[in-house]
Amino acid sequence: MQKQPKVAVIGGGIAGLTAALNLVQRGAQIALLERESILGGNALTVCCKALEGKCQLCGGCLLADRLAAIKEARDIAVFTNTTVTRVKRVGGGFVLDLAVAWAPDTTLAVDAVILATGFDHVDAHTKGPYGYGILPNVTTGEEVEKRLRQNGRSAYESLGLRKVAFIQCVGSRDEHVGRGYCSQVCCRYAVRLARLFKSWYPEAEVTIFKMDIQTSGRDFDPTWQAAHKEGIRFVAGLPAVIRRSTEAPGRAAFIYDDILAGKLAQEDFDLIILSVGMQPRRDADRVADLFGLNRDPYGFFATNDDETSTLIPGVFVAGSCQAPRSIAESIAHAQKAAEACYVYLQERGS
Amino acid sequence: MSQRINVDKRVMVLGGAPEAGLVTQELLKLGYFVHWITPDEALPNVPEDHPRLTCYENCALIRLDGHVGGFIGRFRRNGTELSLHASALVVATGNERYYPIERYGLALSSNVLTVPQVRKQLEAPRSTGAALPHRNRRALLLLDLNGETAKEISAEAMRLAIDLRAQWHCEVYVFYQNLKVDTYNLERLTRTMREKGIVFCRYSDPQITFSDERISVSYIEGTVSGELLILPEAVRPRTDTQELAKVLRVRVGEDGFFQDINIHEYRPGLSARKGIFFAGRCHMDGDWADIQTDALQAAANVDALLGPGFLEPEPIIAHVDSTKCVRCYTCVRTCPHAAVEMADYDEVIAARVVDLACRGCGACVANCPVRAIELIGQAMPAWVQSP
Amino acid sequence: MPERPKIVLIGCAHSAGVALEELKSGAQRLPAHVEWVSIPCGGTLDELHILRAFESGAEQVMVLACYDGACRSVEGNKWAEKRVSAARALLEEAGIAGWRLAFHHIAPSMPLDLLRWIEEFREPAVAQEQPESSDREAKA
Amino acid sequence: MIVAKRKPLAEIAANLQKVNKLLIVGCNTCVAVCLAGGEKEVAVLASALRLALRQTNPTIQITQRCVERQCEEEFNEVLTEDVAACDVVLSMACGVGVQTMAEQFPDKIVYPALNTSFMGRPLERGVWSERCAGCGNCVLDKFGGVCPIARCSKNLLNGPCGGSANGKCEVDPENIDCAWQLIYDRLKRIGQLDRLLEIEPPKDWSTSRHGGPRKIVREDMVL
Repeated sequence: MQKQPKVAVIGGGIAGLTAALNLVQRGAQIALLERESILGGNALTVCCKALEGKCQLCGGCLLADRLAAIKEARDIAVFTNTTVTRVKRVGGGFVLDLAVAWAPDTTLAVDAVILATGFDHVDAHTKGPYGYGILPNVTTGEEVEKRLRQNGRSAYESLGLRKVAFIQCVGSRDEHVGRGYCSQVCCRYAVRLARLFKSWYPEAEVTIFKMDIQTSGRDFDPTWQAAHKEGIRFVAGLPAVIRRSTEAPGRAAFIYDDILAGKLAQEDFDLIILSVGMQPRRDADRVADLFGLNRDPYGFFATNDDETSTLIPGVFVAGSCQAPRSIAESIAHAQKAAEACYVYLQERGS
Repeated sequence: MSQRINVDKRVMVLGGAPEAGLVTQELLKLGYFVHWITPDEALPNVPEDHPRLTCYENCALIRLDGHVGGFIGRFRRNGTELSLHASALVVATGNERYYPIERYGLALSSNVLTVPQVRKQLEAPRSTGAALPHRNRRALLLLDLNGETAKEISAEAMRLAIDLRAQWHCEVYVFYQNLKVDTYNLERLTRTMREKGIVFCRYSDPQITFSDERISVSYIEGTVSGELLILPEAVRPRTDTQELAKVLRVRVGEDGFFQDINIHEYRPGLSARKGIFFAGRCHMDGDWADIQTDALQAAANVDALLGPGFLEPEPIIAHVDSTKCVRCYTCVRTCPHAAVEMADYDEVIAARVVDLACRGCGACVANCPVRAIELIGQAMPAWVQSP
Repeated sequence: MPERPKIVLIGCAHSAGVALEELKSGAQRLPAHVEWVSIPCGGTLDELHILRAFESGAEQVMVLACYDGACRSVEGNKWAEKRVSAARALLEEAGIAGWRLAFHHIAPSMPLDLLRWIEEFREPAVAQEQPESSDREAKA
Repeated sequence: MIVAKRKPLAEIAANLQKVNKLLIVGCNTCVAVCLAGGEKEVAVLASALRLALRQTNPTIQITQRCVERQCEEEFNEVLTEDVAACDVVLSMACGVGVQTMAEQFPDKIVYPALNTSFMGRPLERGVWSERCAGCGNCVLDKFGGVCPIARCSKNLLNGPCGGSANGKCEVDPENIDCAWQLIYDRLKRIGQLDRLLEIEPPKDWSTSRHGGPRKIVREDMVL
């Protein structure tokens, strides 16, 4: 029998878990490395957005299955609180030096590596004029998800919401800040959250300020149509500055250019949600250096045309460390990366 | 422990879409035997003389027997029937493109063309002169008319706009409501378009008027007229989807495309029935990169199932007591995974849950009128049995 | 402290079960008066489970299943909902108030909602004093 | 098959207020298949009755049984001891089964738990529709396999009445198809529309209920 190949999967988010599970089902031995103390990554903070008994397909709960499966899987060694400090190429494989809290000087010899280090949410502080961190009514999509995940519907109960605004493309589609790409997930979560708020507070006015709503994906068009029917307002136009309202000091206000109406308008809001996008993880440069990978102009790991293999044979990337991806898309991409990795191991083994 | 069943590394790939070719090639790479079958005339990009590949064109599935690990497909081909065996099945039949005349309300003519029509003229051999009229024209590309334009089609239209601008020196105006940029490089593509001098015009309620040889489109800030109006096509499920779904005993969603078991954004590719997978456009909407990803993950899914060379039942599965069964068919009609069938036991005909196909959801157990089915591996508190 | 009436929770292991695990692993605990019955999918639920729970002394039964479109067996949650309606009809015919049987959709990420539902699960007269807590999805 | 439905719980419970020992007997033939009286329904009914009677008759003891076919005495013989030990038999069979029990155990009180409705077939899981009225003189050959007796609200034999609209019957346009529309469509499909030119004489109902309770004797099977 062929010897069991060993693969290090770096990152225990949805992509890493998916790739690990796929490879282990196909007979590989996996070391799953996670820098945090628990597995799950960014998907852990995704709240359930089900509406009137119907799933809105955000994919948040796809994590649970995988976490449960990892627990039961044989041949997956999970290293939490672990980072890679050095990578050596030995033979056809790699030796990784690990910084593990509970086991110093650990090294790991593997035949291949899958990087699934994920993304960071764009820091809304960097969008200074939006007053995030200064105005109490300005929050981010990431924060809303977290609060809903923690407290469920009661999270915003006490605010007496009458007017809610979502501001799209905060830190996305903006070449000036080095992010000339669409983060792909923000329109989806904003529309889903908007519908959720609207269903909880039907009296409230919910508005989405946008450039272009991204309606692709088989499920999304109906969702978007439903949002229109439910009375969610879409305005083509983004504010430049958000400030405290002069009329109602408890609220925040901004002037926006309503492109379709062809005029400037000003409005007050109780809650302004900045739909922050995705950016490369803060340690992406360090990880790229460790493995000798290139990064693309925006800082995501550069790959060959197949989007999963890299210039370094045996190093593959999965999920949103390669480009912004939703949960379902990260799963698909991680499966693809596992596939590429497996074919590589097969070809090398034979 | 439980009964392992050895399975062949043999897969049927159904459909002649390009993604079916990707799945096939990937499976061949992994050492699988592949039957690649399409009801259509021809298959795209068939690898030549591969010892583990057999191709069947003009071949329609009429019946599917068996279950994961041992499907038997019965096909009709040129008036004769043939049977093929496989352990798993990948459906990659693709979608259908059409010109949505009812949605657009515009008839095609010599100066109202679809994106593929223009593309075809541009790519026609030089000698035909088909592309010549397009030189130095003013072209109006109208996206999102009375509904959303799908991502893949949008991206194709945008690439056409660039070619018209860059190679044929057209003035190109792109009218849109929601520009599709949610694929990693699409935003960059729109940047390129702007750099090349393509004009973007956002509209909300466009007026399209025809006079002489010119077509005018109004948008928020004004009206533009040009010599050529280009419209993207739309996609819909293939007409044989319902029929095929019935034979395969898998589900079709409300929109008429194949339905994944977990409809979270339609990407994982597992059907409700074990051993049947969906790949590509027959179950998803995305651009070509997404479709490639989906095709390869389908191959990864197949290999995760069959790679070990054996299958074993899940820890919790339903089991029918054939002596109690009254053959009411409730379980057969209920099972969401098509794992129950009427079977010939040695002495009686009764329902049988196919161990390997069962996902242990218990719907048959709860619905059985004579309590002939139990969920093996599932413990309930004592009070459920006797109060 | 007086003993609280027994609540039986019957729920899908994929959603309610995961939420419950998360509760247990955190600072929160499942209150002692709650008995948890895990089923592999909402489809497994039988009216009989509910009736027998009441027979065996439960004061309240809460059924938890996935949201529409999130069931791993396509429609197990719908089966569960149907079973709950059927059981509720029988219970009401038998003189047991329908509110004693609740049905909620749940996702794995909703442990605190689950805890809240358990806390709020009491006679409607009491619940009506807190109008904010009337988001119960159980249909009468 | 025979299609039946459980009676309201209150109606069943009303007869059981003073009963100490109750025997519920299901039947594994027609009523099991139409999900009304199989083992599962027996268990559900037993449980629901215990709950319904917990105030007024809390000591009731309920025994649950199911037989293969309650309308055959031989199948019911296994019940002899159980029947002897109980005060009342609650039959979850069709009306035929209930009467078989009553005839077979003449000293015992036997109550029905189901309303026996019709002879029909399942259209889909959980939906049954009437197909045969048991008139004793089958005319399906003349009507393309669609029975005007069982499926026309008025039992009309010579074409539809004025209440047929859009293929539906005026008695309940939501749920009842006009049998004559079905007959016409079917005859057209099989190329027998000319059969409709024949005038049907008034039907002789003596083979049906009008001739009193019926009995069939097959002479060669009776010695």
